[in-house]
This record gives sequence, C-alpha cells and structure tokens, in this order.
Amino acid sequence: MNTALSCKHIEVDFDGFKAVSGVDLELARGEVHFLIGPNGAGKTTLVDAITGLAKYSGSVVKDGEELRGKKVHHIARRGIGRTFQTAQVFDNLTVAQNLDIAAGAGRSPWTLLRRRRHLPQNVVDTMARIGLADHADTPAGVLAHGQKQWLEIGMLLVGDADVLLLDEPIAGMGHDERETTGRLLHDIAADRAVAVVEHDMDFMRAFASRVTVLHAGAVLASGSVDEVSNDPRVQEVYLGTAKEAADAATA
Amino acid sequence: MSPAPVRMFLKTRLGTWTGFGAAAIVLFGLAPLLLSGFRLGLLAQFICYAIVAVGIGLAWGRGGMLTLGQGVFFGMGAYLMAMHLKMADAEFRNGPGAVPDFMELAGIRELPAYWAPFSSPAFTIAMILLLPTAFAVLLGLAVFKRRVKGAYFAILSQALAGAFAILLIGQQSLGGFNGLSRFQYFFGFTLADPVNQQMLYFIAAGVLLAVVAIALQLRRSRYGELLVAVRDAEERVRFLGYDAANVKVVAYAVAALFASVAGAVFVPVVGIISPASIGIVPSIMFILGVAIGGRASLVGPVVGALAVAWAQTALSEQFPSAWTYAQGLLFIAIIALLPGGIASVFKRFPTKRTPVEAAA
Amino acid sequence: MDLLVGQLFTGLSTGSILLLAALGLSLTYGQMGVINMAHGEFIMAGCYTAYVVQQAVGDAGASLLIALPVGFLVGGAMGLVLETLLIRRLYHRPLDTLLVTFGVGLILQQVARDVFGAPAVNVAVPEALRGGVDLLGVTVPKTRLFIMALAVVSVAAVTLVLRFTPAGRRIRAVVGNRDLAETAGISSRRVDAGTFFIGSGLAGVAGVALTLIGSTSPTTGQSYLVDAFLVVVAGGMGRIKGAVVAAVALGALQAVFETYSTASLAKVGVFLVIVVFLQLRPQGLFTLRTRSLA
Amino acid sequence: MPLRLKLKARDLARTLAATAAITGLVATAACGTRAGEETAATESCVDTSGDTVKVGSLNSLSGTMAISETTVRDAIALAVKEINAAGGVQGKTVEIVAEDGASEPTVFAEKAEKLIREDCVAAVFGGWTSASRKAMLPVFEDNDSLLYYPVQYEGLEASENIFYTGATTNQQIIPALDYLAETGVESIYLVGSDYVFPRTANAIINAYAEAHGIEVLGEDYVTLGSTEFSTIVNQVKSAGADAVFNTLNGDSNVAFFREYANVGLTAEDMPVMSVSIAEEEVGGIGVENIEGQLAAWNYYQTVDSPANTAFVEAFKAEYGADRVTSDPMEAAYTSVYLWAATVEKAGSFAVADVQAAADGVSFESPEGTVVIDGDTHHVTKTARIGEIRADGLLYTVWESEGPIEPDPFLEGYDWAAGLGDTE
Repeated sequence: MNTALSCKHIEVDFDGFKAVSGVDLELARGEVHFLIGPNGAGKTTLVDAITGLAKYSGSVVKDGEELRGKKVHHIARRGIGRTFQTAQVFDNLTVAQNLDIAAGAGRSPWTLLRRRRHLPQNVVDTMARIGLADHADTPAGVLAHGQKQWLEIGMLLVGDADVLLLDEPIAGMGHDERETTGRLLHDIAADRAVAVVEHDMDFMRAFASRVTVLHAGAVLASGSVDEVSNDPRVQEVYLGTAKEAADAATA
Repeated sequence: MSPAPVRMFLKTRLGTWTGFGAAAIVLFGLAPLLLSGFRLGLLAQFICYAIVAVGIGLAWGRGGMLTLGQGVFFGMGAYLMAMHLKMADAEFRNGPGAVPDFMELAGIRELPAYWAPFSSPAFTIAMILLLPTAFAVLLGLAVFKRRVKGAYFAILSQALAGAFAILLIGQQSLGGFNGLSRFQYFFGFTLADPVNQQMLYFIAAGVLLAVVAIALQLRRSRYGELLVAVRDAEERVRFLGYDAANVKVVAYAVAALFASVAGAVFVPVVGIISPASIGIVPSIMFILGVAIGGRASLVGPVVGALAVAWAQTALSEQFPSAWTYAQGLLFIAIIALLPGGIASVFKRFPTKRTPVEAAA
Repeated sequence: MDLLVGQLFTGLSTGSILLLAALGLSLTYGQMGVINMAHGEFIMAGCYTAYVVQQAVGDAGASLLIALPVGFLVGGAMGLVLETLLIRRLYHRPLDTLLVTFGVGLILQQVARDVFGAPAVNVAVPEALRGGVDLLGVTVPKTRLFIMALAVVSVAAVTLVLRFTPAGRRIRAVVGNRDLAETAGISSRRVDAGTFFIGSGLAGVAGVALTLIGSTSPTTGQSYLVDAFLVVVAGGMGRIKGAVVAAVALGALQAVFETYSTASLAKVGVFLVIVVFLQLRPQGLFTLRTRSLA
Repeated sequence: MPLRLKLKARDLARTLAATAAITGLVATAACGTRAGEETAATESCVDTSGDTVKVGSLNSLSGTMAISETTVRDAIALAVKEINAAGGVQGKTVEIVAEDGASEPTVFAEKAEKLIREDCVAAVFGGWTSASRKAMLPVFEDNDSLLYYPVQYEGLEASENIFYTGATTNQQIIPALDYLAETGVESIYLVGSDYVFPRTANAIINAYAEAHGIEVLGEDYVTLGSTEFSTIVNQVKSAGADAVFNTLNGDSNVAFFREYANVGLTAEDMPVMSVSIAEEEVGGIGVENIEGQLAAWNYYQTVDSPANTAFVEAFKAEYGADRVTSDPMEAAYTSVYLWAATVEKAGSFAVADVQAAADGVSFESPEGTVVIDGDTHHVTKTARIGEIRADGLLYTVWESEGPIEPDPFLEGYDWAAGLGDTE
C-alpha cells in the first residue's frame, strides 16, 4: 500500500467538547477513501484538523513530514487540497482565472505583477478533464451547482495536490452528474489519495475503494465496502439512523 | 453607442491608450485653458483626494479591506512634505539649521533632531514613499496575519486614524492642533506665484495619471485576479497554498503609498496640513467618493472623489445644513441601493471578460 | 494611597461609562455581526430625551427617573426602525452596513442640530446626585457612583434577560448558530429586531445617564463611539462578559496612562495596547470556538 | 491573441514614462518665480466702480465650531446692515458674500481664496480658531488682501494683511492674572485643551507666576472635545490651589465644571478663571454648575454704556429677544465699523490705502473706545473680569483703567522676555 497521509490519534477539543477523539486514518494513493458517519460524527472537523484549520493533538504525517502546527497555506503547499460542503470558488472570476490562480501558488512576485500571457497548459488540460472546456470565460458564479464542484476539484488538480479531501462533492447533483463525478474521482485517484466525506450510501457503494466509519468523534469501523456494510455495529449506529437523512439529502 | 462597446474598446490596448490620452488632454490641456487660477488650484486639491480614492478603490473595492483610516497615510505624506517646506523656508531666511517660524512662536529654540534630515529634498521624497508604505506593511502583517478582517479591521483602522490625529495634536514640534502652514517655497519655487501654482496643478494631474496607470496594471495582472479571489473567498485562497495575508498587505500598502503621495502634493497646493484634515471624519469621507463612483471600478473612485469634493465646495456654502443631509443620504442610498456606484450604471450590459467588476 | 485609590476609582468610573456606551453595541454586534455607527447618535438621542423630559417635568430628580425608561424606548424605537428599514436588507454585507449606518448617524446629528440648535443644552443634575462622597480619602462624585451602579444594573438586566427569558434564549440560540436556530423554528428575523431594540435601547439609557457628567450637544454621541467600539473589539464579539472585562480594563489603562503621561498620549497608548492584544487574541477576550469557517 | 497580450505587459512602464514626460514638460514650461526673486504682485480684482462694494463673511456654519461662529456671522451682518442704513461706505452699499469655513482650516484657506479671487471682496471678516487664522494668513498675504479677525487669541503675530480686533494676551490673560494677584491668590492650577492657545497662554502664565511669586501647582491638558475629567479634577482638588486658570475649549467646559461642582469645589473655596467661556456657553454648562466663577474678556452683554445698550437692542430686535451678545460678536461687529471708518479716512478701498490710513482710526464700540494701532494692526481694548451670575449673564467685577494698548509680542513686560521672538 502506498500511504500518502497518515493520521495518528487525532483529537480536536472545542471548549471541552471533543469533536474528534483519537482518530487514526491512513490515506493511500490509488484509493478513493470514503469517510462516512452520522451528523456530528466529526468528519468535517477531521478534515479541518488535517488541513490546519482546527487545532488538534496527535500527528498528521505526509511523506514523512509532520504537518501538525503548520499554517493552512503551508499544508496546502505540501499537496493537501480540500473542498468545502458548499463549493468555494471565486464567483466573480472566470473558470480560467479560477484555475490559473489555483495553479499558481508558487509563482514569483514578478510573475504575479504581470498580466497572464497565456493559460498554463495544465489549466487547459484540467478544464477539459472536468468538462468545463467550453466555459473558460464564464464567471464561476453563474456555473451550475455541479459544475462549481467540479471546478473546485479542478482547482486542486492544477495545484498539484496529491491528497484530496473532498467534503460532500456530489451534494445536490443529479444522477448523471454523480456518475461523472464518481468516474472523475477514480480517474484522479490513479496517482493520488482521495478522501471523500459523504452521506450518500449508493454513491459510496458504487465508488469507494475503502470506507472509514466515524461515530461520535471516533473510528467505528474501517475496511472495504462489504466489510463495513456487514459490520453489525455500523448497521446499528449508522445505517439505521442516518439512512433516512441520507435519502432525504439525495432526494 | 451603447456603453458596452465603449467598455469593450477600452479593454483593448488601443483603448487604454485612447483613454489615457483623453484624460491627459482634459487634465493638461482643457482644464488650464478653461479654469481660472483659483479654480485650477481647487481642482488640484480635489485631484489629491482622487489619488487617495484610487488607493481605496484598490484596497476596498478589489481587496475587500474597508480602510477607514487612510487619513493616517495621507497625513504622513503631508506632514513629511510640510516638514521639508518649513525647513527650506527657515533655511532660506536664516541659514542652515534655522528653526522654523512656528517653533520660535511655540518657544522651541533648538531644532528637534528628527527634523534635521528633512532639509534634504531627496530624503524627504524617499521618506514620503517609504515611511507610510513600511508602516502599512507592518500594520498589515500584524493585522492580516492574525486574520483580523472585515468589520474588525475597519474599526481598527478607524481607531488608528483617531489615535494618529490625537498624537499629532499633542506634538508642539509639529504645530500641534494648528498644524503646519505658511509655506513660501516649493523646492525653490515661490508658491505665491500663479505660474508656480499652475505647475503644482500639473504635478498633481501627472501623479493622478501615474497612480491610475499603476492601479490599472495591478488590476489586470495575475495579482489583481488573486486579490479579487481573496476578497471573495479568502479561506479558499489560503487552502490553495497562498498566504492570503501577504496578498492583502500588498494592496493595503499600495493604497497607503498613494494616500501618502496625495498628502505630499496636497500640502503645497493647499498651503496647510493640520490634524483636522486627517482624523476619523475626514478619513471616512474619503470613502464616500469611492462608494459613489464605484468601489471596484478604476475610474469610478476618481470621478466620485472629484464629484464629492466639488459638491462640498459648491453646495455647503449655500446650504450647510442640507449638505450634511445630502452626505448622509448619499451614504445610505448609494451603498444600500447601488453598491457598485455610478460605474455599475454603465455596466448594465455585462461583458464576458470582466466579471471581477461586480461589487464586493 | 490616595493616588492609587483615585486611579482605581477613575478606572472603574471610566470603565463603567465605556461599558454603558458599549453594552448595546456588543449585543447588536454579537447578534448580527452588524457594526452600527449610528449607535453614538442613539446615545445622543438619549441625552436629548433627558433634556426634553426635564423641560416637561421640571424636577431634575423625577425627570431622571422618568427619562431612563423613556430613553430606553426612544433608543429602542430608533434602533427598530433602523433595523427594519436598512440593516435587515443589508444582511451579509457588514461593511456596507457600517457605512450606511454612518450616513444615518450624520443625518441624526444634523436633525439634532436643526431641532435643538448647535449649542450644548443643559440637563440639570438632580439635587440628590450633586456633590461627592468621601471614600478612602478620595472624593467620589455621586453622579459617577450612580453611573457605576447603572452600569452594573444594566449588565445584570441584560444577563438575566439573556439567560432566563424565552426571548433571551432565542437570542442566544441565534448567536450560537443562526442556521440551526432557524431549523429549530426560531424566526431569526424577529430575534434580530428584538436584539436591536434592546441594544439600541441601552444606548438611550446610556445617553440619559451621561447627561449627568457630560455635555448634551449634537456631537455628544461621536465622542463615545470609537472607544465603545474598541471595547467590543477587545472584548470579543457578542460576549457580555468580554465587554465588561474589556471596558474596565480599558478604563483602568486610560486612567494609568493619563496619570503618568498626558490624556492625549493615553488614547494612543490604549490603541497600541489593543493592537498588541489582538496579536495574542485575534478574536477578542472571550469567544465561542466553533467549527464554522470564519 | 498571445502576441497582443505580450505587448500589454509593458503598458505600465510606457504609461508611466509618458506621464512623467508630459508632466515634466508642462511643469518645466510653467516654472515661475524662484526663491529670492521678486514675485509679480497679484492684481486685485476688487470692483469699486458700481454702487456696491462686496465684503466677505467667513465663518464656520457647519461642524464643531458652528456653535460659536454663527453668532459672529450674525453680528457682522448686523453691522453691515446698520452701515448701509446710514448711507454705506464711501456712498456705496456694502454687500456680504457669506462662506462656510466648515470648522476646517483647509476649508477656511480655500474659501478665503475664493472670496478674494473669485468674489473680489474688499475685505473679509471672520475666522475663530487660531488654526483657521493660521490657514488663512498666507492666502491674505499672497493675494494682498485684508482679514478682520475678531477673536481673542494667543498673540505673537502681526501680519500686514490682518487686523486683530479681539484681545491679544496683554489685554486678557495678563489682566486676569493681575486681578487674581490683587485678590491675594498665591497658587494656581492650570487646566487647558491641548492646542496652541492654552499652551501659549500657560507659558505666559508660568512666566508671570515666576515673576510675581505665584506658585503653579499643576498644568494639565486634555484632548480637544474630551469629556473625561475625573483624574484632572481630583488632582486639582488635592493640589489645593487658591484658584484655577481654565483655558479649556468648547464641550470640555461642560464636563469640567460638572465634575468640579460634583467633587464639592465651589467658586468660594477655589475660583476658576476662564478665558473661553462667554454668555453663549453658560447655558450648556448649566448656571448652577458655574455660578460665581470668573471669566476674563473685554466685553459682556451687561456692560453699561449707551453704545452697548444700542447694540444689544439692535441685536435682539434683529435676531430675537432670547439671543445674547458676547465678546467675539462685539469684536466682529466693531471690526466692520473699524473697516468702514478706515476706508472713509483713506478715501479708498485699496488695501495699501487702508493699511496706510489705519493708524489711529477709532470707534465708539459697545466695549468702549477702540483705536487701531498701525504698527501691530491690533486695537486698544479695555480688560474686564466678569462674574457669572444666576441669570446666566456675566457681570463686570473689575475693569482695567481705560483701554490697554495692544502688545502682541509682550515687549513691554520684562518677565516675558524670551517667550516668543519677533519675526
């Protein structure tokens, strides 16, 4: 297994409330790793911790380097990219501009202060890959919901992130868009580690290479889709209670 | 001709040159021909406000930093220039090391040490360019790195303006409440001479064009796009690996530099700088023109600042009370109903290439 | 000893004035993230309420007691109107709200000038509050004791309302998590209006009280506003506890600076301390830590 | 497309270069007089060919100073009206061009320039704060025009282009100190707003005190507009001086006197001598807080003279019976008459003629006879110490023996040597 990111005993404490308590998590290249769990299980908080937004104890190591205590943008520069529950794109900039910015975190001040002469090749390629080649000059704000989420994923791709933490990437998508997104995730996971926070069980079953179930801030179970689905504890706390919620969100 | 094609044209290289050419003809040709010496001097003063406005447009309109304390940087530039002018006057009258007249009156016999270097024009100009910029960088780093933003930043910048004005009032060696005034010469030229007053106007106009050109380049550069990105989704930018604080600091520092240069030109044009011109209220009044003209547009803040300054002069004498109401109503009406300012009225036909012009 | 007691008292007294001016602001800012620049003018409206009531009633003591609740209603009503007509429509645009309310403040000042005239008017101090009390060798003016007491009562009242009334619980729920509160069936719109009413009413009360020590003129409110904002910034948004501690701390700081340097430098010193303080605690003294993105 | 974009990268440099070139060219071509060379005198545009002559009235009608300065504007308008009713100046009707100084020095400078260069007024009346006067001074000198400045000030100034009709320090501060010394005051405490007048006044007071054996127990300044006096009043009280000398300005007085009364200090045990509190301000402070305290001016509404009775009556008739008259108003009113008398004497509106004729011009003003001193452009004034009484008015309790000659640089006082050098 090609481990990209290794989290050991992560704990996040909000004024006495332990949102995440002692989570271990390994993300491997080549896998689409789903993080599931009921509301308040600590999934998003875990992502916040890894990306440097939330303070935590424990350790997050990527390619041998400890990330705890580093600033958000330093962690991002080490190839850890994330998306948000509601897609965060730059509404007033075009798709091309969005991607160009995402591709340029390492640019020199001199480059920044000049105009863009032409789009970098990886921006052009990525636009095609996320299906937005025809929208290069469209302001991101007018894109459809699903397109924004693809754009956000595309922004991580051009930024050369090799650990992608995606927070509900198919929320609000129709069936075809989900399929497309699922295939895109597998495609990009070929040489990257992809973690997906999701509620949608069908989507998870269709596309997960590995699943970790969180409950009340701790790992309940981890393994293949089948292993997890057959775990009686998971069925008890999660599939029983959250199924309706997930279905409601899907509808 | 509808506005959209005009705007499209102005985006082209030829259009940019045409725009600057037209502005140069108006500023350097028409204005001196049509306006009396007094009105031209007044225009020079308004242009100084417009220069500040260009900076605010950059920091606030493009960068989302509502800086309610530009009076601080305006004041720095103005006081630095005024110190040089007072030194030069004193040395012209009484030789090197002479004490400026207002200090004699305040009973200060020895030239304070920090005044001495300002007898050098080069040092003065260097300080006008460097000191406010460096201060803005330091303050910006202190504030933005700690992710103090939005309303917190606005309040802090406002408190800064208040504190700065109070600090100056307490400094007798900087003229205290009365400030510095009564300048005779500007780098060797007699300020009382109308020809030299016209020269000052040309300098002000030239600085305005230069400042607009710099702002234009910043807007069209990759940095300009990045700045808008930070304005609209700062966290996203940070998670892409940028230090968003640095992006903001640059715009804040450039706005400070513009304000400082404006202050430095303001002093010989108007002939006085005092704490009354740089405190909390003058600082927030800088915002009004920018809001009216269009915070996110390039030319909007310039037009807005000129319009507000003109209206203030023209209306306040006849209707001092009505003018205050008008100011209040303008703040409410423009910001609540037309947040893009006047500039947005001409953008009813959105062109595909520039969605960044939308209001913050 | 005298000096120390004097400073201690001055700090508490200045702090209680700051607190009165900032309490309502802290509430509205915390509730909606709205910076109300017209808050100072609401204080000014409270001052003029005291003036008008005194003109009508005559007796200074009785008029003060009447003016306090009337001032609350006047301030509150103005706040309600402002919230309904403007602030509600600018939700999610906090910086624009700041500028719009500044415009409102300008207009209110001019209204005061046109109605009451530009010169300061006199609100007489009730006989019972004239003179001072000797405490540990320092003469403490009764008016300042009254203001300190009023500050304590105001804080207590706000705390009680927030903690023990249904309306207060709704306010706290919305401050804690607006979306969640809405899904729980709380109309955040009505809560906003209610909060603004209370916050602005407190400004009115502050105005009435401040006539005891300061002048009543169209620009009275302005002089309190910036300091009040600094209290809110330093205290942390929406935290009554933070506002109390910050107000007293800034009051004491001001008093100490003033004794050892000049009053002018004291203002500058306080500002510097706040900037340094924000390096340590960027979100102010007390904050709720939540997982929401800032 | 890429080609076009490529060229654009250099736009900034080119635009800047072009701008610099244009500015440089135009500016060099426009260069005028250099330091040391004689400047061509600016031509006055005052038009005296018609039946009217214009004068400017420049006062803050908005902003913090509007409170005080609108009263001065009214007094100027009254004087002009009376003069016109009596046949005008040199047979011409005087027409006022009113401008708003907006309580901001820069606006004063701008409006002064407008009055001189656009409206072509023969003289300007107005200004209040020292800052506004300092801002206007270069404008009047550069354009060689006349300003009549009607407010008591800190002295140390004598411009050819300004007539100072308010008191200078030896007509207000020094008599006030003389009065305190006469009544047996041996120690004083100084409280003032932080700006030039209080600082200059206190420098003089310190010098005076040293020369006359009076002890200065403290000297405190507050920010203009400050209303926090807890610390200062406590320090004043514990210092236990015989009197307080108060140079506070505006709203600060309200807070100061309330605090003063509230800690139990009274006019009997520690009188306060104020130099910026006139009839207008007493109302806002509250008579009950300030009754019995002292003020130093040259004029009170209660001055008993035929000229003043006529002035007060005319003012109340014009603006309402509830209005009061104060020192700066009287000085402004007087200044218009002084200008008219000087023009009549010179037989000309020209600045040089007025300047030449000014010495010795006198007027029976409400405060008594005032005479212009041609050297300093100040006027002789009678000093009066007033006591604030229950009706809110000030009553003279002490008066100098006749008008005092102006001495803005305090050259006639040995102890004041070195306080401020002549220019």
